[in-house]
Amino acid sequence: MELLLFGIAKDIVGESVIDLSDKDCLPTSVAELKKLLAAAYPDFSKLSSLAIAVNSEYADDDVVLDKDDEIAIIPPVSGG
Amino acid sequence: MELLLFGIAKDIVGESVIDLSDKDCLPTSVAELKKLLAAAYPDFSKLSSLAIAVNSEYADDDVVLDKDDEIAIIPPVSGG
Amino acid sequence: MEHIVVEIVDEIDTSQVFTDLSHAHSGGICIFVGTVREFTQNEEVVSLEFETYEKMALKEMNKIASDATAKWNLNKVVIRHAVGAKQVEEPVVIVGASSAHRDACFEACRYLIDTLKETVPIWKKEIFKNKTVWVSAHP
Amino acid sequence: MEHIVVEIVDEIDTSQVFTDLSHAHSGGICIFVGTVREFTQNEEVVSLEFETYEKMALKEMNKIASDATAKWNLNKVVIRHAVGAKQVEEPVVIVGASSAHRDACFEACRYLIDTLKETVPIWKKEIFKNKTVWVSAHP
Repeated sequence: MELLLFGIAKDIVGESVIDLSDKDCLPTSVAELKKLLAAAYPDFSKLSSLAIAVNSEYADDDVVLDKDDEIAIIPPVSGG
Repeated sequence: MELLLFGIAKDIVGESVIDLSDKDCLPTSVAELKKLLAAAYPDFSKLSSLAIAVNSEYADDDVVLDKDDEIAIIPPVSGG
Repeated sequence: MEHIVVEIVDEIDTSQVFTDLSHAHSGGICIFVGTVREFTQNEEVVSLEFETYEKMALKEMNKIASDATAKWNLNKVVIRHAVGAKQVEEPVVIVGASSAHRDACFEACRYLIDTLKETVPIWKKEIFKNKTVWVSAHP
Repeated sequence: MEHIVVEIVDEIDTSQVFTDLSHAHSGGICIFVGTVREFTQNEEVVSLEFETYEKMALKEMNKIASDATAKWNLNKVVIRHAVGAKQVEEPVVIVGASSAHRDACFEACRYLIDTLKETVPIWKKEIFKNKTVWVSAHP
């Protein structure tokens, strides 16, 4: 399971990808992943919002995660 | 005193300019000019609207006409 | 007003309008282009023909542009109308505004085209296969 | 939908959009261009830098374009966003719609840019003389 990072999320973590494959227990839902991220990177809580995309679609907290999913952390967007 | 004609007004009259200089009594106001036109060209009364411009500005009925004014008949506009 | 461009032209060059409206203090540019439609009320249009009372049209276009800069905080305004024969898909009018934020340029752009259609002495003749019609002439 | 153009590009060619939106059944084309402003809250911007999650951005842009064609009667829709470094006055985004009558293209164009700013995963970094800021990141 890999997490893609963009914008300020990439700056907070200092990487553009986080590899979770070697973790003992992978998050099984978006909610669990968010909790894990909040614990590991307190600066995420300072952002205006934080969304998760699963297979390049916005995903609600109850979406179930599979180890082959493409998961991305979406900090507040600011296109245009 | 010359009247400039455009669009359907030109088609109704069959000319792009009407020369009134040889008339005995020239219209002294926009209202008088409109009466004169209505009498001479009944088809003007069938138009959605008919405005008069004096020196290239829309002119109300009470605007006074001078023999040196540039006067134009403005049928319904349809630019754009 | 140095930042107002008002023109009657034979052909509209659509690529020019961005240069006209570009401004270092603008974050948004809104442009409207009026083009010739192939059908009017289900009748096939062969072409359109525009004529104008140019001196007065330019005065009225300048008034509209000035009024827009008074109503909204705009950096640049363009109003350009074509005359002569125009074929299907050809541009006949282009109006636009640029501003710091997008609300102003959207509202101003709509105002420019709506007011132009009401007040500027330009006349459009629709040429169909079997007849020609001066648009809006009759009720 | 064959009449939807959705792209992420390095440079926006503003002259292309009229060709993209031209349509024989359209009487109106409305276009919005977002450009780099020199000042943000009175601070001088040196440049902007855009990055995107491209695969997802294209999906979201396609959704917005499809939603617009469902809401309004549109003949063509364009959404094109640039990425990379952009200087003052450069275009960063262009959206537009063409329709038979102007109400639809104006409303759709506004919808396209408003929704793009809310949902499309693109991030803008403002580069000032002494700092850089990810726009909207913090409350």
